Parts: sequence; structure tokens; C-alpha cells
Amino acid sequence: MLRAVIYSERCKGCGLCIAACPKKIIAINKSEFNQMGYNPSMLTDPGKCIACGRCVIACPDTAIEIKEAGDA
Amino acid sequence: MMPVMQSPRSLEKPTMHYCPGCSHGIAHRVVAEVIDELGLEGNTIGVSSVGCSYNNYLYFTFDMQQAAHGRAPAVATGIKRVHPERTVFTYQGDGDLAAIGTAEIIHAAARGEKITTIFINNTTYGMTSGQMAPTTLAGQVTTTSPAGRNTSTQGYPIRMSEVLAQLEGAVFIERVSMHDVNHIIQAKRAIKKAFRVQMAGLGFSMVEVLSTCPTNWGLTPIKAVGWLEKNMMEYYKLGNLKGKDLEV
Amino acid sequence: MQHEIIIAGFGGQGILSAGRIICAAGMAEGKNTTWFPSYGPEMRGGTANCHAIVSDGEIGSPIINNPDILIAMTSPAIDKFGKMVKENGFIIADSSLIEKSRIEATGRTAYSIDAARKAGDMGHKAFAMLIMIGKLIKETGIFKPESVEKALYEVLKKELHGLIPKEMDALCVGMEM
Amino acid sequence: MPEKVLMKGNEVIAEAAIRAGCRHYFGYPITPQSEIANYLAWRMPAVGGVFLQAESEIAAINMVYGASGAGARVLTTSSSPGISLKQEGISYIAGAEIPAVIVNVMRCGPGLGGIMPAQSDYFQAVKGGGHGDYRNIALAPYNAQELYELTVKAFDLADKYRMTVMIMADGALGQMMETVEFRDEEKPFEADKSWATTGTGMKRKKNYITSIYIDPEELEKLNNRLQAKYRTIEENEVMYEERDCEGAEIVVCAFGLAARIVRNVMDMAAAEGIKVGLLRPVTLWPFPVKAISDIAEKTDVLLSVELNAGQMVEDVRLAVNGRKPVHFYGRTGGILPTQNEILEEIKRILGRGNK
Repeated sequence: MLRAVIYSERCKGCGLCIAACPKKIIAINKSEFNQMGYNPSMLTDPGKCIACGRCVIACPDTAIEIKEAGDA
Repeated sequence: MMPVMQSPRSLEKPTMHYCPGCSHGIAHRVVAEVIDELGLEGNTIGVSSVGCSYNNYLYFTFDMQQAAHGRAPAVATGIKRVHPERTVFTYQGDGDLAAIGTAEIIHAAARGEKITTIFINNTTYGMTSGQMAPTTLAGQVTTTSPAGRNTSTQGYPIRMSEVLAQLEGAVFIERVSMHDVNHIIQAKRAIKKAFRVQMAGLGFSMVEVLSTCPTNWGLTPIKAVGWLEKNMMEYYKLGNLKGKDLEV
Repeated sequence: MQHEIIIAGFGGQGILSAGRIICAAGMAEGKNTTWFPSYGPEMRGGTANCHAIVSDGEIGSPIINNPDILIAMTSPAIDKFGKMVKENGFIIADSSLIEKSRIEATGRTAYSIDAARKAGDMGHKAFAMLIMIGKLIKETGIFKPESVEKALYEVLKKELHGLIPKEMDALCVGMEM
Repeated sequence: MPEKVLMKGNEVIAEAAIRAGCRHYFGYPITPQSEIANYLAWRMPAVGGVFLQAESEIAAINMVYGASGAGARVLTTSSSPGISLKQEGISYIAGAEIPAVIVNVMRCGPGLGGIMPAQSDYFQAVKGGGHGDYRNIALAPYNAQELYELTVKAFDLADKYRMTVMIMADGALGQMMETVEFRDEEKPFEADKSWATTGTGMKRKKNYITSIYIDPEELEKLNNRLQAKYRTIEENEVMYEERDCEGAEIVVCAFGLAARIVRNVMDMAAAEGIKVGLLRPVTLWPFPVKAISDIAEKTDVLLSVELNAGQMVEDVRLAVNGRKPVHFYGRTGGILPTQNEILEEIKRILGRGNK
């Protein structure tokens, strides 16, 4: 099963993936800070991901990939 | 089936230094993807310029040279004349290309130098903290036009794509935007074609990329893409200015 | 032995070429030579001059303050360079172009020959320079006439090589003046 | 067989570059060096090389940066005001540690100045010019033969040390014709250029060429490396000519055309029973400090003769270090000091006034 995987350590929390997601299942994870000090994005409902890749295209930090679920 | 999407081979893995939401990161990835897809990784020499992307040689996996402010087209000319069989591109911002380096870009284009230029237009000098650029819109507030760009004393923004499209040596010129997914997909198509034009030895090619600078615009990344769409796209019309029908 | 020669006139008289011919002829005989032209705006009409040095030894400055010999093709050239000629030096002046009084005013030994008129009679004004060089050979024995022929082949453009036999005739005319 | 030809100084430089294996030239016209470009415009294509007339001196030096970074032997040439414009690129080339040969056929300044010969860019070449702590190797040819020899050597030095080498000729040397003997074949120094941007070919890690170091520690490391390299060059590459300095009453320091004028003065002085020595730096940087220091032990007085208002004299004084008086004589504006003027100055210094 393919889905988006967010590498939170690379994420700067810009939110462009949120705007790009047609399923509205990406949000900023306010409870987590990464090494760079940003609140990274996260998938709120991974099961709904259709692996369309729009978040990958929108991300300026190559922090998202489409992979087989469980690879991350 | 759905392809697995991952970071392009031509892009190094470390995190880039750009601010959150900055279009540079997207443009870098798109350029790297195009180079991968055209099989050019081992054949490419890039030229970094001065501005926020001054050290993007750290982010690509192919050979690169860093150029003085505005001089990237001259440096690329030198490289291309030594290695005509290689793919050579410059990656320049608007201060670099449209102010201090105006002479170099115009003459590289006029010579039909077989190089490709990726021109990042975000209407501001990002690295030096948001000063007025040659592409700053009329009325736009920057640190050196605090009351908004006053065209009677500060002149008008330059549409470089239109300027360069007039030159015989420039064979492919297109303006694209990176503000949303659909536009990024179109932008990639244009960038790929620009490289193909170079590979076919046809002449100078450039893609102007409308980009955001959320930090210096004082906007969130999301609001910044909205500002670009509302303000920049009106003055800087998207589309092909030259070489639309080239078969490459 | 060192000969320091200034050749002066105006653009189009073959002044710079004359200097080169003198140097190339000297070189053909194994001598050291230098040629230094007036350059820049002066190239565009008006006066022209060059400094030619032919020497058995090492040449220091290629620029001549006090020439042994002045080859003058115009009156302004005599006025400008005449008094710079060494006391024991001499002037070769084209009397068909320069007033006698101005030559005399220099107070130097001068050979006045009507080279331009003679050259006109021979069919080409460019021969005047060769007549002057012929006179230079006669008065100094600086090099052999054959060396001038070699020099002409080197200095003149290929399309002018057909003229060289006549140029050599002009040289002989000069050597007899 | 070596060919001996009568050739214009500027053309000698151009031909020497070809023979040194240079196949890329980028330049912009300016008097009195334009014959270099005119010559290479036909000669470069004839040997399969690249001749490109750039849109400015700034573009030309940056093309040099690109081409040199890509591994080629590259030449650019100009004259004083044009060399000022090139300073930006020269500093970048220094910072990126890549080779380049830059010829300055000097004219007189400041500003647009004039087109007559001068040596007033001495400071610019040996003390700086561009920003930052860097050096150029500066070579001062004396005649057509040295224009050839030193141009060939310039490419070798540039490759060997990965830095800029400037040839400091003056307008007269560029414009004059003189006999030059070309060797049949040059054997260029074979430099390792594995650092060049040639495309990885997927066979090696990427190369990148840059002069920007945001991290101060890294930048100081670069500077330390450069300075160490400069010390090596000062040890090994000093060139000068010493003539008749043994027992000389006065030793004149002069380079290029000024030294040629002094050559004549030496003969004139000898005829009057005055023994004049000549110390002629061939490398203006590295400067022949030791040679001049040694001379200061043996002679009573020194004189620097230059086609400027007194630039090299400062280095002569540093080398002499106060042990002996060092005088200066020069003319500016493109006026050349005459032999008589210099002789009179020598007599004045020696207290031999004859009038």
C-alpha cells in the first residue's frame, strides 16, 4: 500500500503540503519540535492517503516521499 | 500503478538552508528531477550565483561553479566553450540577473550561448534582507522602498523574459510559477524543454520562475503563494514567450 | 654600430611600413632591431611617425630621444623632430613636400631629395619611401639592397608582392640621388 | 629549427599563449593592447581554439573564471582601466584557487588617463587591486623575447600554483616590434586538474569551485593555505637580472621599458667615468628582496626609475631597510624619462654636477 511518508526531521513546517493535499489529511504537529526547531507536518489519517504525490511536489524541502507503507 | 516518488538522485540529502516555504527548494528539486529524467547527472555543470542560492552547489550532486554577483552567464559561457558537449546552466535570482548582471544575461542570450538559465523572480533581494529588486512591483513595500515602490523616482519593474525574447540568440523563453502544484508541474515541463533546447544545440534558453519569499514579504508561506498569484501573475504573465513550437 | 632613425610624415605615406622595412632588412643581416610606432588617436589621419633602431649590439630603449637620422616626409615632421637630430646626425627630407627654409632652420646636415615627385614619375606615390631608404643606404651603408628586397617580401601584403621589382627600382633611384 | 621573426609585442604575447597550449581567450578591446585580440581572432580558430569578444572586461574575466574552472588554460588581456574592471573576477579566481593568466599592457592613469606607456599599475598588481588578502604573481617583461618566454612561463606558474599570473607590460612593449625567437615546441607544465568541473561522468564525486566561506574558521583555513603558498613562491620563483652592480657607485632599480632606458644611461654614464649598476626585477611579485638587500651592503646609494610617480621605490626601500639612501626618478602622464634626465639625476645624487 503506497502512501505519503513525511520525514519530520527535514520538515520546516511551512504548510504548503497541507494546502496541496486533496484529502485534507495533513496538519502541523503542534506537539512535536524537530532538531531545527520547527513543528513538522504529519498525516492525520494515513489510511485515507491516495498517494497522489501532490504534497511531494509542493514540498520545498524534499521532506515527503511516496512509499510502501511501513517503509518509513 | 502509482509511481514511488522520492527525492531526485541529483539532489543531495542534507536539509537546505532556505526559509520555510521558500520556492528555491521546489525549484532545486524540479531542476534535479529534470536532470535525472534526461540522464544528464554526469554530464551537467551548474553555475550558482549570488543571493540566497549562493551555495546551492552543496545541494546538487553534479559539478558546479559559484559565480560573482550577476556574472553567472559569463562563467557559464566560459565553461560551455571549454566543454561544448556538457549541459551547462545558471541558477540566478532577480537581483543577480536583472540588475547587476543585466549585461551578462543579455549578451549570453544575444550570442545564442548554448546554456540554460533558471531565473528565480521573487521581486526582492532575499539574502540582503528584502531590498527593492529590479522586479519589485509598483507600490510594493521593501526595506529600500518603505513607502512602496514609487515609479516616478524608482522606476518600473523589468520583465526580463520579454526583454530577452526579443533577441535572436534566445530561442526558448518561458515564464512559469511555483506557487501551487499544478503550476509546479507546468514549470517542470518548461524547464525540461529548456534543457532539451540546449541539448539540441539550438541556442540560449531561459525559464523565469515566479517564486515566493515569505520571510522578506512578511507573509506566511500560504499567504505568500496567495500574494504571488494575486499580484505577481498580473504583471508577469505566465506563458511561453519564445520557442513554443520547437520540437525537441 | 647602432643607427637610430625616426621616420615622420603623415598617415598614408607608408611611414610605419618604412620603419618596418628598415628593421626587417637589418634583421635579415642578423642585426638587432626595434620598431616603435606612434599609436592611438594619431593613427587616424594627421601625423605619423615611428622609431627604428638597427644595431650590432643589444638595444636598450626602443624610444629615440635624439635620432642619428631623421627621414622627414612633411614640413611639420621637420619642425617637430629636426632639432632632436644629433649634432653629427643628418636629415633626409623630401624636398618635393617640404619648404627649404624649414629644413635649413634645423641647423642639421640635410639631404633634400624630391622623392615624391620621382615616385609619381615612376607610377606610384608609395615608391617615395623606397627612394628615401635608398638614400639612407647610400649615406650610411646600413644594410645591403638585397636585404631590403627580403624585407619587402616580409612586410608587404601578398597582393603587393608583384610591385616589389618596381620598389627595388625605386630603391636604386634613391641610392643614386 | 627555432624561428626568428620581427613581431609586434602584443602579437608576441598572443602567439606565445597559443604555443603554451592556451586555447581559450576572452577579452574586450582597449588601446594599447588590442592587437592581442586582433591576432587571436584569427589564430585561435586556426588551432581549434575559442576566441570570444566579451561584452565587457567584467564578463571577460568571469568567462576566464568559468573556463579555467572547467580545466582549460585561459588568457585574458587588457590595459589599465580594463584591468581595474577585472579586479572583481581576479579576487574570485584567487579565492577559488584556480589558474589564470592576465596581461596588462599598461597605459597611464588615473581614470581614463591616456594611451601612452606607463608603469602606474604596479601597486594594483603587487599590493592588491581586488578585495581580500591575495597575491598575483606579477611578471615584468623587458623585450619581445621576454614577452614570449614570460607568457609561456605565466601559464606554467598559474597551473602550478593555481593562481593568477599577471604580465605587466607597458604600452611601448606592446606596440613595438622586435626580433623574437620562438622555440619549435613548448612543453607545458602538466598540472593535476582533477579539481576541475568537467562533468562527473558518474565516475567521481562532484567538484565545485567557489570562493565563499561563510564559516570564519573555514575561511581562515583558506587564507592560511594561500599565505603558505605565497611564502613558497617567494622562496622559489623570484627572478631578476643584475648587471654591473659589482663596484657600482649607484645601483638603479628599474623594470620593463624603464630598465631599457636605464641600459642606455649606463653606457652614457660609463663614457663619463661613472659606474652605474642595474637591478631589474623580472618578478615584481615575488619581489627580489634578498637581491636588493645584498646590493644595499655593497653600494652607497640606490635609485628607482619608473614610469610612474614612485611605486616600486617603496618595495626597494623596504628591502634596503634604511641602510642606504634610496632615490626615485620617474615621469607620468605617458611621458618617458629621457636618458639625459636620468643621467643628470644620477650625477646630482652622486654630487657630480658637471655644469
